[in-house]
Amino acid sequence: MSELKGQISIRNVCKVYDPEGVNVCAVDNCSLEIAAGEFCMVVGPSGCGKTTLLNAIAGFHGISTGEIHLDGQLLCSADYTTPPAADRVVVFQNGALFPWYTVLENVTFGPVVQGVMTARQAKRAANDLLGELGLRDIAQSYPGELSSGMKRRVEIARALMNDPKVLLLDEPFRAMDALTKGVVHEFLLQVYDRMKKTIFFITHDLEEAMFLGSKVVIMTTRPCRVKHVIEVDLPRPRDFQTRSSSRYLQLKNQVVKAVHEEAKKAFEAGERELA
Amino acid sequence: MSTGANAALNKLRKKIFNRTVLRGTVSVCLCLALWELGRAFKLPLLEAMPAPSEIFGVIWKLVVDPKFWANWGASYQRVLVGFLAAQVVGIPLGLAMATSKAFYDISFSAFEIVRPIPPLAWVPISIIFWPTTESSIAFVIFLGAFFTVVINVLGGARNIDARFTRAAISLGSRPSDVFFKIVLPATLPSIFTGMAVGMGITWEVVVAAEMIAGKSGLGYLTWSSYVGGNYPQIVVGMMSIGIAGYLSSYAIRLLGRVCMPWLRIF
Amino acid sequence: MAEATNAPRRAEVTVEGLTKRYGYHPFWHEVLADCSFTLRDGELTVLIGPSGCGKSTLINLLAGYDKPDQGRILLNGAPVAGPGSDRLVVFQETALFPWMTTYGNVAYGPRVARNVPKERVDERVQALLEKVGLQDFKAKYPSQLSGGMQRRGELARMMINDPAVTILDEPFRGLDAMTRELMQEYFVTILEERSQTVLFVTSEIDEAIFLADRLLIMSNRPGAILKEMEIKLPRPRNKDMLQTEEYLGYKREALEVLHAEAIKAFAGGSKSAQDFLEAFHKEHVEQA
Amino acid sequence: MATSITPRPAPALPPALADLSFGARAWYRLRHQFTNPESLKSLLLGIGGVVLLILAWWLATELLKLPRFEKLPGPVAVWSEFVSRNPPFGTSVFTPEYYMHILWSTLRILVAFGIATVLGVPLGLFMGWNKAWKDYTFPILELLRPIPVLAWVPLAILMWSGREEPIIFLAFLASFFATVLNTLLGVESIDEVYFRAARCLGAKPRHIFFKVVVPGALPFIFTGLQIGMGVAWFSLVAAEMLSGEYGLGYLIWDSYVLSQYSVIVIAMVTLGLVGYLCSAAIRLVGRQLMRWSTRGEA
Repeated sequence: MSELKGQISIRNVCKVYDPEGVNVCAVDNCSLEIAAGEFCMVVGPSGCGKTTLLNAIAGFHGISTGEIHLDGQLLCSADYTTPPAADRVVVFQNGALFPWYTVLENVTFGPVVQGVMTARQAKRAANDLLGELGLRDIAQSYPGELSSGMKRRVEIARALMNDPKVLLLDEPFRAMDALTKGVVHEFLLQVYDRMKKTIFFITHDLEEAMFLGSKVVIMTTRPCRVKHVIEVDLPRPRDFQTRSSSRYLQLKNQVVKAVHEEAKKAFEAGERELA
Repeated sequence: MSTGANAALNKLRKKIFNRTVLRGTVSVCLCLALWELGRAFKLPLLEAMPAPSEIFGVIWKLVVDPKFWANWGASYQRVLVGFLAAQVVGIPLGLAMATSKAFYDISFSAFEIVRPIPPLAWVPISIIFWPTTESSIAFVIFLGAFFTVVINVLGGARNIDARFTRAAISLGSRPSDVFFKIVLPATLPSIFTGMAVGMGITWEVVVAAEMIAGKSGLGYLTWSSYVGGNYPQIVVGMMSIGIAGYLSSYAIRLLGRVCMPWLRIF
Repeated sequence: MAEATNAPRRAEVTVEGLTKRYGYHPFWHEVLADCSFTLRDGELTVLIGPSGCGKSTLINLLAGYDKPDQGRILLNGAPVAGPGSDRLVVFQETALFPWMTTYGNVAYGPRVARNVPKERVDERVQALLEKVGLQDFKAKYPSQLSGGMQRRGELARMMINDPAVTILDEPFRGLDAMTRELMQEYFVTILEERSQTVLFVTSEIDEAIFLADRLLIMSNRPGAILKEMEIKLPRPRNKDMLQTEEYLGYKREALEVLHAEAIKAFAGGSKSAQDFLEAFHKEHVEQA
Repeated sequence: MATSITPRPAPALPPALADLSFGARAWYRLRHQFTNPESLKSLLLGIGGVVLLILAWWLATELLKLPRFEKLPGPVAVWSEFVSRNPPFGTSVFTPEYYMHILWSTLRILVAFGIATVLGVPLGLFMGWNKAWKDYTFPILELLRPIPVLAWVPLAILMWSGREEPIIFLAFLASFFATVLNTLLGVESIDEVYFRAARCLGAKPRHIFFKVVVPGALPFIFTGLQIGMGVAWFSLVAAEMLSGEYGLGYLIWDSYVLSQYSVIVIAMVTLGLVGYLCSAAIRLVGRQLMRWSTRGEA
């Protein structure tokens, strides 16, 4: 593999929302370096502002102060935002496969609209990719006909089809039960081992973070700030056995307590906010 | 001054002076100008229409004329009678159809056969049947709102999440509790939807009925202006109908907010 | 304690040869076929099975909302005729009445029972709201509460009626992972404290073993009880137990049975069974 | 350790009944309808309800001749007119006039509804897609919408010189508002996430319009078309009653003026039937175009 792309550096980013004249600080002075080809997990309680950060990288909205760079190029700063493009593809929380297209049409969507491939080329390439990922059988199905695990896999395939520098995943496995999650995790790990993309993965599930990531970034609750960064030095390729290795358990014990505390705080803060 | 008041003022200012409002004002003004010029420059379609400037003159004359307001009163009275009758008959009927399967079976097919007939097609039959014009107009208005009300109430009451009724039964409710504390509040949103849609149809029917057979009311005013050649007054009549209809729907929305506090917040 | 009732109520539910079909010949779906089991007095029984296997149908029959085609349900030896306030269902997601405040929801049971004086009702509702930590939210409507708070509201509404048998139908469905975990711990403390007859229905194996005194594994359509397992993890339970060898043993045993069922479910066209099958394949077949 | 990500092959579908033909299913369904006591009961009750309605009508108008009801045409009179080869009032299944009226009304509806769809759907789509478009057009729409379509009658007659144009204009107007507003609602109901997904896959505005906005709004568009069809018939009847030479609305009014009361009922029932068929046709087209939503549920 040639040199890796997709190095992200987030420098002193703040994001302030201004709904009805009341300033709400979603992200506060957040700095983070993600090396090219790194599998970076961002963990924090839901609603803590992680998604704001991801949206800024994706280009869905701007930031108030600070800068975000991708491979040395400015992605966004206080007065500039690069619009969304196919070098940073997002996989969304509840899935965003177009329900009105078949799996094949969904996967070819990117290259065709960008004009980098003709429809026929895209179809061939998509068939190859689907075959490689073991999804060929369902190419003609509509998303509504697939199980939730399958849908996420297709969505990851749709993102990969664009050969992005960075994959942005926004709690993609949120609504799944533990067993289904396990399968999709392995799928993602194998995709990562094969393609070595930079992955920015948001989750609130610590187990998931430890199992998948090379680096786990733990965020504080609102305003969102980096609390801990843990390097997960478990060997790759990983599989289910990794979860029972002593190193894994050791690392886990190390962080569970700190995070659980933060989670409880967020949970209670959330309830207080509602009161 | 206090910051709270300042913030509120800011909020208000933002609400009034923003791009959306500006654009809306621009386009409405442009349309008015086009309309005005259409008459002067004899543009197709617009040529025959009375221009806004002519209309303003008529408005001032009408606003001070008590006969004009009597027409408002007449239309509102018809709407109210027909509409209320439709609610009084329609809501219980819809609820009865939703709660009793036997009654639903026996009445629904007959209901569905009659429903697709447009309400105005009933006008002649209604005139033949009822002794006075007024009562026949009221009957057609009633029909217009009635079908919508029944369909909405029925749909709402049949689609209540079974978990609610079942939870209520588990918690020890009697059938009357289930009806008054569960079915009724759960159907309320649909009842109000039905009322809002029914109100729209009611005004359509009132206008048509007054044009065809009326001796007073805003529809009659509009039609008689046409017959009498007072064209600007037609537009004033239309505007009055529009405003009157809007006020009625607004009243229903307001009532809905009062009756359904749990939908108010989110 | 608010619900200091006189003597602990005994409740044992026996289900014998329950069969239920929907649709019409030959297109009927046999949802339950000859399903038999017992809910023992004071025990927390967890029922687990692949999705769409007829768990909800079984609950409807137990609660009396529906009538079986064959078989019978006995509560303390007497057949169950219809819905009654001795059995209470806590539904999937939440069934708090959206048009009533939290207070109104919790007070609903005693209010419709009409045999408790108003002050007494108020006192009990207050106490229970405090117990589940919703005292500050009693004037809020359910849509204003977070998912976890809604579940606790349900719990309070259940406890005020103090049913002899409580049936919980996947109550944590739709919660995110963290809230779900907190709720599991919360429910287990409350249920342990009450020690009444409880049937907890779920499709999550970890949740099932964590909560259960006894685990019933249900087969795919038509549903029947395939296996009963006694879960002998010590009480009070905590999440650390999910790491023990004992727990893993239980999980393995249950998964074997579920796997065979999922194959059948998948063959029957169930989408979610596919996920399960793959998961099982990864975790167990390849491990061997 | 296997490294392939291939899912296990799907076992063949065994349910014995899955491959029964459509005809066989329909036959079983029909048989069930007549053999199952529950469904038989509701079927019979349904038929009973209709019979009861007609019976009450007959009793009130023709047998008992109740006061006021005696003036209304009864079912026997209507039926004998309807199937007579030589009808006294000139309208039956055997007279060409009957079909002329239906044809005229249907043609007017088709023209009005067609124009409303061709103009209304794109306008609604643009309004939902582009904020500026909506800002400029929506206020005008909102100002005109509360005015009942039938209040436009005099103005329509003034604006259009011919006899046909005002009638078609009124039907068009009714259907237009319903179409535009529902289409707009449809676009606004599309989950924001689809727009974001399309953008980060590199879609340009025109792709977003044709590949996200249009298919995403389709369910609402068809709801709008259904409502539009209903209100088009509604205002057509009124317009035909006020001015017209042919058409079912005209037939109703003309028969009233000529005191040929049984024809009124024939026209009313025909109107209901034709209107119902039009809505059914739209539903059918909608289902064909949105197969992705029905197939997903299977």
